[in-house]
Amino acid sequence: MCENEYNQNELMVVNAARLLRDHDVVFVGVGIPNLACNLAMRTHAPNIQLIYEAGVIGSQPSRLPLSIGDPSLVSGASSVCSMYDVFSLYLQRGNVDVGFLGGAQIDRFGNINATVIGDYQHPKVRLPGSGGSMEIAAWVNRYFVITPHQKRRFPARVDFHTSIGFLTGGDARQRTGVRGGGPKAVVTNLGLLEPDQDGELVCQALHPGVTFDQVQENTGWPIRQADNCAITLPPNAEELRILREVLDPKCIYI
Amino acid sequence: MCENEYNQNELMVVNAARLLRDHDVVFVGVGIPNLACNLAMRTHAPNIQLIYEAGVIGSQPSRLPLSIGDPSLVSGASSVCSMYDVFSLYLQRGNVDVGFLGGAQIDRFGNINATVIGDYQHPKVRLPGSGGSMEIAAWVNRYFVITPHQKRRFPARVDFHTSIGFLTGGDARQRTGVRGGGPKAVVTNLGLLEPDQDGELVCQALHPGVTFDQVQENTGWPIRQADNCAITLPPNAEELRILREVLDPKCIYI
Amino acid sequence: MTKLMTLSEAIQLHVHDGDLLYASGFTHLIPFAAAHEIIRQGIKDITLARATPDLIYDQLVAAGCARKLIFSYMGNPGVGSLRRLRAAIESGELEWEEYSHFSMISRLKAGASGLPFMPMKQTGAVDLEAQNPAFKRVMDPYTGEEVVVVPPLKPDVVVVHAQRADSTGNAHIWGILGEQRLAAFASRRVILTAEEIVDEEVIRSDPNRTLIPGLVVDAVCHVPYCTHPSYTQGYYDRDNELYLAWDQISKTQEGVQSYLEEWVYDLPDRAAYWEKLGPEVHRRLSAGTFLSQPVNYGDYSNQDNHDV
Amino acid sequence: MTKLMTLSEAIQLHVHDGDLLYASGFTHLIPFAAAHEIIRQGIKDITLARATPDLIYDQLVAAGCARKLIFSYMGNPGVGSLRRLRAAIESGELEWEEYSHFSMISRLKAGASGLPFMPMKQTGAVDLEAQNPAFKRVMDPYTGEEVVVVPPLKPDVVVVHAQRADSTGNAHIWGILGEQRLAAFASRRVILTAEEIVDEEVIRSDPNRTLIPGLVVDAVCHVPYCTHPSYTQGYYDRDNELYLAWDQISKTQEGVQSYLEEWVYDLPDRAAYWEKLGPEVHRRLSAGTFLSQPVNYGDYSNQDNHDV
Repeated sequence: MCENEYNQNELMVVNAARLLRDHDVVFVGVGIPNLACNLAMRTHAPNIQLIYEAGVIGSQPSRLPLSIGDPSLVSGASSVCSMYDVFSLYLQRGNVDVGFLGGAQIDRFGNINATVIGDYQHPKVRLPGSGGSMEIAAWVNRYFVITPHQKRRFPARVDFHTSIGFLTGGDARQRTGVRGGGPKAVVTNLGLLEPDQDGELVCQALHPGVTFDQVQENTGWPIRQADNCAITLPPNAEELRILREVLDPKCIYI
Repeated sequence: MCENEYNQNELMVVNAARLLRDHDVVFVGVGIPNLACNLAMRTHAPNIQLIYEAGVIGSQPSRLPLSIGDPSLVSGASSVCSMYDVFSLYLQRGNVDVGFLGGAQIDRFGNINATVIGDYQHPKVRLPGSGGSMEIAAWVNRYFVITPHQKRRFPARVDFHTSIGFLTGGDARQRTGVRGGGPKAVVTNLGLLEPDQDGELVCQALHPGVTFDQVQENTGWPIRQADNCAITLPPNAEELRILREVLDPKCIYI
Repeated sequence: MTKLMTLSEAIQLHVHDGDLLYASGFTHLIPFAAAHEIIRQGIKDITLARATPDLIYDQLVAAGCARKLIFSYMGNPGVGSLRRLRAAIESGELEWEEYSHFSMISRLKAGASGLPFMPMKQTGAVDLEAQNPAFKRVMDPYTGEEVVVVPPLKPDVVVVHAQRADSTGNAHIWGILGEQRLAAFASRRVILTAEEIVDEEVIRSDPNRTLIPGLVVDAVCHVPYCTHPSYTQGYYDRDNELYLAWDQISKTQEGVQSYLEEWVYDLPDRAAYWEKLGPEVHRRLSAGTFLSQPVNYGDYSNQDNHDV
Repeated sequence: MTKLMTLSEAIQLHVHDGDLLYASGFTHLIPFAAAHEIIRQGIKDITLARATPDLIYDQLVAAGCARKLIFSYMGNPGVGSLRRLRAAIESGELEWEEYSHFSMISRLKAGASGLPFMPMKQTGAVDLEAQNPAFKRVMDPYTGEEVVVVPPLKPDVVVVHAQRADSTGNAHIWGILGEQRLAAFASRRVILTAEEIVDEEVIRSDPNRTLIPGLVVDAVCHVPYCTHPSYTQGYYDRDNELYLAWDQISKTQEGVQSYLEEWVYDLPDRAAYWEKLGPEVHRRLSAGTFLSQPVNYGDYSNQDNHDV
C-alpha cells in the first residue's frame, strides 16, 4: 500500500490508461506507460497487445520490470525479435497503434525535445537523445505523452526537434509524408492537453480540484482552454487497487 | 559399387574437387557440386565450410541430400538462417569464396544462360531462370561451372545473360563494379576450360585420352588451346572409393 | 482470442478471385493442402508469387486458378522442369514477372519492413533488368555508384505453414526458414497452417522460436501433413518419389487433370489425402527423433533483486 | 579449428589504438568484462559505437580509452543520465556522432549486408539529420518521394556475448537479441565471449538457435559472468542496484576512478571480479529455471526413402 489518497503519478497512470482502446497494439517502455498499459489490460481493454522496444512481444512479466531489458519481460513472452526487426517489421511497417513518448520539453504543437537544451554543438544540457522516439513519433497511428506539468517542460518552441508533433501546425506534419497521426493527448498532473484542428495543444480536461489558471501558469505559451473542457473522473477504487496491489506493490513508479 | 572404371560424372566430380582449397567457404547446391565439395573435404581440404543456398551452414547430412531443401541437411547442422540472410549476410557481404553454377549455355566469355532459349518474351525453350545464380556469379570470389561438353551448351554468345562471366571480355566485367572475380574454371567431361587474361575461355587441360579436336568439335566458337595445356590426372583409387562407398553409394549422381 | 477455423473456411474467407497469393516455404513447409483447397474452391485469376513455384504452382496453374506468375526459379528441385508452368509460359497463356532469388526476396523484405524499395548490389547481368521494369536504379549518395532497387511486394494473402502454433497464431518454425517470416509481415492477410495446435505455454516456453507472431495472423488452421510431398522438419520427410513421378504425370495436361481428380477434387480434405497415401508411404516418410537440447530462460519471479 | 583463447589474449590481438569498437548487446549481454580488459590494457583513441552506451561506455570514456562516441540513446536505462559521457560531451572533450535507434541499427544492417546504404522512411524530425552529415536523402524511384538513407557501419572489432558457444565460435543466443547478429556480420573482426563453452553437438542439436556462426568469429573466450551488471538471460539477473549506485559513483571523475581502481585495475580478470562481488550478490542475482520445450529436428539417417 502506498498511501490512501491517490498521488500525481497514480493520477497520470489512470488517465493514460483510459486513453487506450481494446485491441490496441502498443509500443511501450517501462515505468509509467507500462503501468498504464497493464492497468488498461486489467480494466476496459483486455486485448491490448504490448510490444517492448527491446523486441519482446506479449510479455507476461512475473515482476514489475525495472528496465526495458528486464529478463522477466522475456521469460514467458510470446515472441522475441531483433532490434532491426522490431523497428522495421512492427513500427515502420505500420503494425503499431499507440506509442508513449517522453522528453525534457514538449511545445505548443506537440513537438518533443529529448536531445539537448541550448545549442546542439555546444550543449548547455546534454539529454539522452532520441532512442526510438524519432521513429515512434512518426510511425505509430497515435501517441501519448505523460509528463509533469511545469513551465520549463512546456516551452512555446522546443530547442531541438527530437520527435515530430505537428511541427509549426496546420498541415505541416502531413506534408512531411510521415504515416502516423501524431500526438493525441498529453497527460499531466494538472489535466489533459489535446491538439486542436490546427495541431495546437489546448487544455481539454482538468483533474479534480485543478484550475485552468494553474495550467496557464505552468505552460510556456498562452494556452487556450477548449470550449468543452471537462473535469476528469478521479481514479476509482478498483484502478487504485490494481495499481497498488498488483502492478506496483513496492511503489517504485507510483 | 557403380562400375570398375570411372565414368564421366566421376571424372568431373574429381576434377572439380581438386579446384577447391582448404578453408574455402563454398556456396553449394546438391548434386555434382555437393559431391565435389564433400570429396575435397575428405581429401586435401578438410576445412572447407559449406553454405547451402537454403540457408544451412555446416551440414553433416546423414544421407546424400537429394534436393537443396533436404531435411538431412538441417539435422545436425551448425547454423540455419533465412533466405534473405543467406543472400545478404553471407553472399552480398562478401563472406563466400567459391560458388558453383550451371546452365543450359555457357559462352566464350564465361557468361551463363539458365533463363531462355530464343526470345525472352516469346521463348522457344523456357528454362528455370536465375534462382540465386545471378547473385552468386557476381558476388563470390570465384566460381566454377561443371557441365557436359556439347556444342549446344557452348555457343559463342549466350541467348540471355542470366549470370555474369566476363561479358564481352577485357575489363567489361570489372567496369560493372561487381565484387567477385568471375568464373575461374569450367569442368567438362573432356577437360578444363579457363579464362585467359582477356576473359576468353581456353582449353587449359584435357582428360586422359581426349584430343583437342574433340573439344573444338563440341565448342561453338573457335576455341584456343593454352600453350601449357595439360593432361589431367585420372581419378585415383582413393577418390573413387570415397565417392562410391561413402558419398554416393547408390550412384544417384555418379 | 482464438483464430482457429478449418482450412476450407480460411480459404473461403481470405482468398478471393484476382488476389495476389504467396504460398511461402523455400523447399520446406510448402502448404500443398492450401493450394488443393483453393483448387477445390475454384478460385480464379490469382497472381501467384513464390521464389520457387515448385509443384504447388504447377498444380494451381494446371487447375486454371492463375492469371500470372511472379518467381525467381521455376524448376522441379532436384528433378528438372515444371512442365505445366513451362508450357503455359511458352504458349503465352500465363503472364509472368521474373526475378533472381535475392531480388525476389528483397521485394518481400521491402514489403515486410514498410520500405518503398530495397537496394541490392549490382550483379552485372542486366538482361533480366531490361525485361522487368520493376527493377530500377538509384545512385548511392555516398559513392556515386548505382545500386539496383526493387519495389515492395505486398501480397493480398500469404499462407505459412509452421510446426506448432497456439490458437492465436503465435508459431514456432525450425529447419529451413526460407522467406516465411518476411512473407507474413509483407502480406495484408495471413493464413497460418500448423502440424500441431499447442497450448500457448508451449510457445511461451521459447519465445525466440516464435518467427510468426499472432499479431499478423488472421486464421489458424490445424492441418497435419499439410506440406506433403514437401516436408516438415521433424515431422515427416520429403517425398522424393512424388517429385520424380510428377515429371511423368505433368507431361500432359490430361495427366495432371487425372492426378487432380484423384488427389484433390475427389477428396474432402487433407486428412483424407493423407489416409489415401497409405501406411507404406507414412512409414517411408516418417522422421526419426533428434531433439534440440533445451535452454534456460530463467525464472525471475523471485522479487529479492527488486528491493532497491 | 579451435579459436579458444583468454579474453586478455583476444583483446591484445584484436583491439588496437584508434579502432572503431562496437561492444554489442541491447540492455542484455553487455560484455563488461571485455571493456574492463580494454581499460586494463590501456588502449587509447577508440571510437566507441553502441546504440545505448550504457555504463560500459561511461566507464571506457572515464578511463580515457575513447576519442569519439557513436550512439542513439545515451541514458542509464531506468535510472537517468550517463554522467561521465554527458560531462565529456558538454565540455567538448569527446567527439560524438548521433542517430536515432533505427538509423543507428540501419547502419549496422547495411554493414552486415554488404549494402552501400540502407533506406528508412522519413520521420519528419529533421534537426538530427541537419547536424549529422552521414544522413542523406535519396529519391524513391517508384513514388518520387524522398527517403532517408544511412551509410554502412563497419566496426574494426565487435565483441558479442553469448550464452553458449563451441570452440569455433558457433553461438546460441536467446532472450533479447538487440543488434548482436548484425554487429558480428558488419565487423572486420569478432571477439565472442560465452558463459559456457559446449561441445559442438550441443550447438548442432539446434542450428536455428545459432545466431552467430563461427565463420565470422575470430576469437572465442570463456568468460562466465561477463555481462554483470547487465545480465545473461537464464544465467543471472540484471544488477539494478549497481545501475542505481552508478548514478552516485559517476557524479565525479574521482568517484569513477576509485571504482575502476577497485573493480578493474586491481583485479586480474572476470573470475576475480565475480568472486569479489561475493555470495550475497551471487544469490541475489541468481536466475531460476524456466526451460524451453524441445523441438524435434528429425533423424533422417534412415535410407529407406532414398531408394528411388
